[in-house]
Amino acid sequence: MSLDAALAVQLGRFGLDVAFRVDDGERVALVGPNGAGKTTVLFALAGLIPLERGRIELGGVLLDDPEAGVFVAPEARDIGVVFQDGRLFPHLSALENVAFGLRSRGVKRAERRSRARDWLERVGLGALADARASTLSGGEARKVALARALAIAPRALLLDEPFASLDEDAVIDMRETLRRHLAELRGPCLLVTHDPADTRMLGARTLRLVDGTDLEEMR
Amino acid sequence: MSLDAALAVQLGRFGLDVAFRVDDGERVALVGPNGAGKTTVLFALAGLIPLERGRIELGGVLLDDPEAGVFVAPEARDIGVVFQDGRLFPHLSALENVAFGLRSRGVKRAERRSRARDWLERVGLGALADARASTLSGGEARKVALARALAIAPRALLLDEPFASLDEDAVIDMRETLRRHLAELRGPCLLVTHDPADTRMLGARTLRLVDGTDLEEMR
Amino acid sequence: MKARRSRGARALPLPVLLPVLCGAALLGVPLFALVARAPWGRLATELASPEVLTALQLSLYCSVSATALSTLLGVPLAWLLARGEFRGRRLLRALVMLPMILPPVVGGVALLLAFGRRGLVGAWLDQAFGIQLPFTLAGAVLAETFVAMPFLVIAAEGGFRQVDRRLEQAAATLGASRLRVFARITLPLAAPALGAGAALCWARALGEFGATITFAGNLPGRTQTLPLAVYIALETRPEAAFAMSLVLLAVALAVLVALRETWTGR
Amino acid sequence: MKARRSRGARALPLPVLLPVLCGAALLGVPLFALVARAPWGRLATELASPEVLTALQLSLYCSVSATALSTLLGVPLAWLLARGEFRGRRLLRALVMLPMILPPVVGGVALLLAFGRRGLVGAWLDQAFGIQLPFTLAGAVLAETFVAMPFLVIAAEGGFRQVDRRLEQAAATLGASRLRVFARITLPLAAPALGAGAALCWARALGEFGATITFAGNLPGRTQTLPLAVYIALETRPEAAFAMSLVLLAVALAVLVALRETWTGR
Amino acid sequence: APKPVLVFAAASLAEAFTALCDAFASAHAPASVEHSFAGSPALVAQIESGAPAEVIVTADTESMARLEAAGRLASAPALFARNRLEIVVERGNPKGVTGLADLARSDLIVILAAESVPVGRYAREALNSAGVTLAPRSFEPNVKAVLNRVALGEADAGIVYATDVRAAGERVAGVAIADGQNVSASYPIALVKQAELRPEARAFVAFVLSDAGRAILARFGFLPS
Ligand SMILES: Nc1ncnc2c1ncn2[C@@H]1O[C@H](COP(=O)(O)OP(=O)(O)OP(=O)(O)O)[C@@H](O)[C@H]1O
Ligand SMILES: Nc1ncnc2c1ncn2[C@@H]1O[C@H](COP(=O)(O)OP(=O)(O)OP(=O)(O)O)[C@@H](O)[C@H]1O
Ligand SMILES: [Mg+2]
Ligand SMILES: [Mg+2]
Repeated sequence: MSLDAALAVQLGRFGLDVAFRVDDGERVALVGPNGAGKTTVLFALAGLIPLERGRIELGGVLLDDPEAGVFVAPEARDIGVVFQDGRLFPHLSALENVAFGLRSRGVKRAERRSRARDWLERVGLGALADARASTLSGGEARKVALARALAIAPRALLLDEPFASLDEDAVIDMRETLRRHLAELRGPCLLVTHDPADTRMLGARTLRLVDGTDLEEMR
Repeated sequence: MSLDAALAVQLGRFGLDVAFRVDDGERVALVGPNGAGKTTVLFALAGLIPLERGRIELGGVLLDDPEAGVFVAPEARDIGVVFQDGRLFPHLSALENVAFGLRSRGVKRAERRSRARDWLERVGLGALADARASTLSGGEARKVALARALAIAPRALLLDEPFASLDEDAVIDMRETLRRHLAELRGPCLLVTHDPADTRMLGARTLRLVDGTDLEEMR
Repeated sequence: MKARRSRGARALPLPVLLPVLCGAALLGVPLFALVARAPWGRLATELASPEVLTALQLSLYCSVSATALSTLLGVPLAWLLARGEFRGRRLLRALVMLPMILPPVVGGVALLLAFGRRGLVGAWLDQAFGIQLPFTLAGAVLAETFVAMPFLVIAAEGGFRQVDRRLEQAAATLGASRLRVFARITLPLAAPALGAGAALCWARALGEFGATITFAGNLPGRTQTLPLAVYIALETRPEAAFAMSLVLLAVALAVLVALRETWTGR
Repeated sequence: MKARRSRGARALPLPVLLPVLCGAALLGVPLFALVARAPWGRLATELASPEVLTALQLSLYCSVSATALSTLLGVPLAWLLARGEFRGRRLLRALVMLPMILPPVVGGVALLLAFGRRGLVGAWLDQAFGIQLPFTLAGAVLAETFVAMPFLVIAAEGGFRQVDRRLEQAAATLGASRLRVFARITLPLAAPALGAGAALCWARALGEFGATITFAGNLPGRTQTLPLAVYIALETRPEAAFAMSLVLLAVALAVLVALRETWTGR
Repeated sequence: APKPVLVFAAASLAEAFTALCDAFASAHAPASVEHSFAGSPALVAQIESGAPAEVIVTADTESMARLEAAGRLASAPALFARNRLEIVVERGNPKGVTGLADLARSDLIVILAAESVPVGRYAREALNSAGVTLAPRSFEPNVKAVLNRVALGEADAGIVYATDVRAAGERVAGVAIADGQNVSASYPIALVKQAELRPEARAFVAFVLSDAGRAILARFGFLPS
């Protein structure tokens, strides 16, 4: 399953216009200065910002193409996202947050809860399963967000600084967890990061975005 | 102006019980694993979580002492905070966010705006002064939050991972901006971070907090 | 992370205190005057009268049913107004508010024209199913719903709009359909506004009088709710009417105070 | 970062569509029936009659004044209910809602007992300042405020509660007093709910009838608002009453549709 | 010009009294009248609370008696008109109602006014004297509500005042009630106790009771008292 993207959108003062391709099972690190448009790229891919021009194709399926009048809604894309700003559901417990996505995949309640618990244990938060998300610390919330996105085993993964706010040990653990998960998973993975270590550890190809329009491969 | 703190609070499942002292003009890095209670420490100092036991004294003024029945409200403490989760006012522009705190300090409107603009330029966001905070990118928002806290030149500064989400160049710039600002400023500064580089660059003493109760000096 | 309640109450700033006192006086003094003038001796008598008790029961039954019906029909409407993207949304919202503005008796006549024996829909209901709404309890519920539902719709819509769309987006990327996003994210997060809307709707339905009496009629034991009984009694036995009004207020007060704060979103 | 509007409208899921249609029918069919039966020929005549025009002007004046007064007095009250920490808050909230439940004529009597010439406060107002409220325009505004303000208070409170406290905390650390936090953070962020509350309040005031006629009387050109004129016309010329109701609805519709969406928080 | 005389009158008399006020104003210039029409409970509450009304007109003798008992009147109530009951049916009388006895038919939806309003009491008296017992579907809050419901076809018959049937014109039909069974209603007028009793107020009451006033009332179907 490969990802083909040509993205052109205008958000008020900011214009994004880039094209790239991510092969099946490939990990790409998306880097670049603040405000370059990295998050906007992920949002366009996830369907949270419809394209103005260009097209998005994932595994041969057209997801967005304004010219052809095609737009697949976010909930139908099966693309997992870790948001830069977390976005845990504050009124749900950590466990319910992680289990949330499994429901739409038709997983039964007991199975959902056991899988979610499993994921919370993998990110080291087994003890906080029943804690309301609004009471979690910054780093804990980040881990739950990662678990929530990985738990649904989506066709593609978009991670926006997933390791920010994590303590040093946790960063190492999470990188390892992610690496192992990605090894099982096919499908492309796009990782936004400011830490070169992330790129190295995950063995990812690196794309550097500047000013919304300059996208270049780094070696 | 020195800070003397003995903090004991219970937040549901989590108990904090530590005591420490920060000297006049001293910078202290507060480190420790996720969920250790670092943010809780800052909240107690800022008056956002009242103490259950203990006391807080800043520059000889008692801020919180449940036994003595003293509690100074957050707005009267004159302690600047950069929140881990940003907390920009989404309906205001970047400039208005930075100018917000100056108003309570009796600074006139024109002066407020020019000082705020100045601060935005210092963090490299002069061009985004009129952008609504809700449209800023993660890193941009973080810079505005830092400018907002520094602009009021408070008696003490509490920074909760102020450099998270910043790109590599911006981290270096911001550290430098902060260092220069702190050099002018008296008063204690507490910085929560997971990056040893922050500690080094700011020449800070390091306190490591674990599990809400173990606080030890690191060398 | 949430802060807990701060120690010690703080005094209210004057620019708040002054209007609060004026507002409280404006609402409170008339109520107090009514209570002060109340025929306390009669209160017990009225409360013991089977007619009043029946009317009270009917009032509670109808207002609760009307609130339930309003919630069932109004919440989806509010969601459509808050999150739907279609032309004429503002017009739809304005239309939803019109029953609030219509003088209740005219509202009752409009209901008769629609759901009465000869009404647009009513004639068909009668012929096809033998359903007649006027002079029935169901008719009273319908009339109260007509008058009270707009309050729920508009209050709920305000609440839905205030919910952070970013969370709704996150739920969508997790594969949740729009309906599920609404049920699991928007709805619980808008609970305070929804609770307020339901309370407004219930209170309005409980006090409703004009549309109900015009559409459903006034038969003690069948369609006579307490406000109708009050209105009728006002003509000849104003003291009894005041006593019944106090009963109505007392019951409403008890219910509103007893509501768990979380239910009304508090 | 906010997402923009998605391209292309999506069909409504059935569990939403069905109640939406039922709800719209419940509210819409009676209105439609009223319009269909309207004496269109008379509409022009009524609109041209100076009495109706005066009543319309009075209605608009009173309802807007009542909304302004309710906002002034009600918003601080709502804030206190939402963010105050004191015993009896639930009781206060319930008390605020009582005027909604009181049958309007009884409400008018309560107002007379409080602010009438012989009333608790009214007697003092009369002697000390020579102020008499009954049978004056100010009295009509007062009566409408009494009935309509609770809607604003409760809706606004729901909105205030929904505002993210973390932002209020951030503002406090920047030295903002509680009042300033409210004015600059809470209030603008609760704009949708506040707009909804103001709209509800205005609509309720515009349609108010029972309390107004009882407290302020029914003096053409002085205190006779359009709903009062409708009430009298119902006694004598029902066709004219329907025509006037439609005038009221049309004006309300025009105002509600014309409101800038941002003002009502949209 | 002198301050207008403030007249409070029952809402059901709105049409006739608007005409009476206009006629008085043109006959007694520069005196004029201002009127406030409302339901009896509102009128009573208003006058009891010290309303500045100078003349009060009610649709029943009971409300007036209450005010008199409360010491709020400055003159004894005078009866200025009478009214008779009539059966109101749909236009064309499709159910063929001929008198009070028909109202007991089970194929009819009959409604009455509540007994707390005068017409309801009078209707009860009339039915009693006709020996008819019936189960009305609703006790309407006032006579116009009875009339409107019949006009809309929601009820088949009701008992109202003859003046109401007449005022409704084409919308309904009236069926007379036999003289022996009919009941007549009386309408009282009185001066309200105020600090100053103005001659204009007295003049208005006199005008209503005068032949000119009665002629106007007759136009609206009221019988002389
Ligand atoms: N709705 C909007 N309206 C106007 N400008 C916007 C909007 N959303 C984003 N922007 C601007 O677009 C630019 C790109 O934003 P984006 O969030 O994609 O940056 P980013 O590369 O993710 O940055 P960071 O590393 O700081 O997260 C920013 O300058 C931002 O201010
Ligand atoms: N309101 C609350 N109720 C219950 N537990 C809470 C509450 N607030 C915080 N906690 C818990 O207290 C612990 C400390 O939280 P705190 O935010 O201070 O951690 P932290 O050291 O800042 O962590 P991080 O590095 O992840 O930001 C966490 O385990 C958190 O789950
Ligand atoms: Mg970003
Ligand atoms: Mg923290």
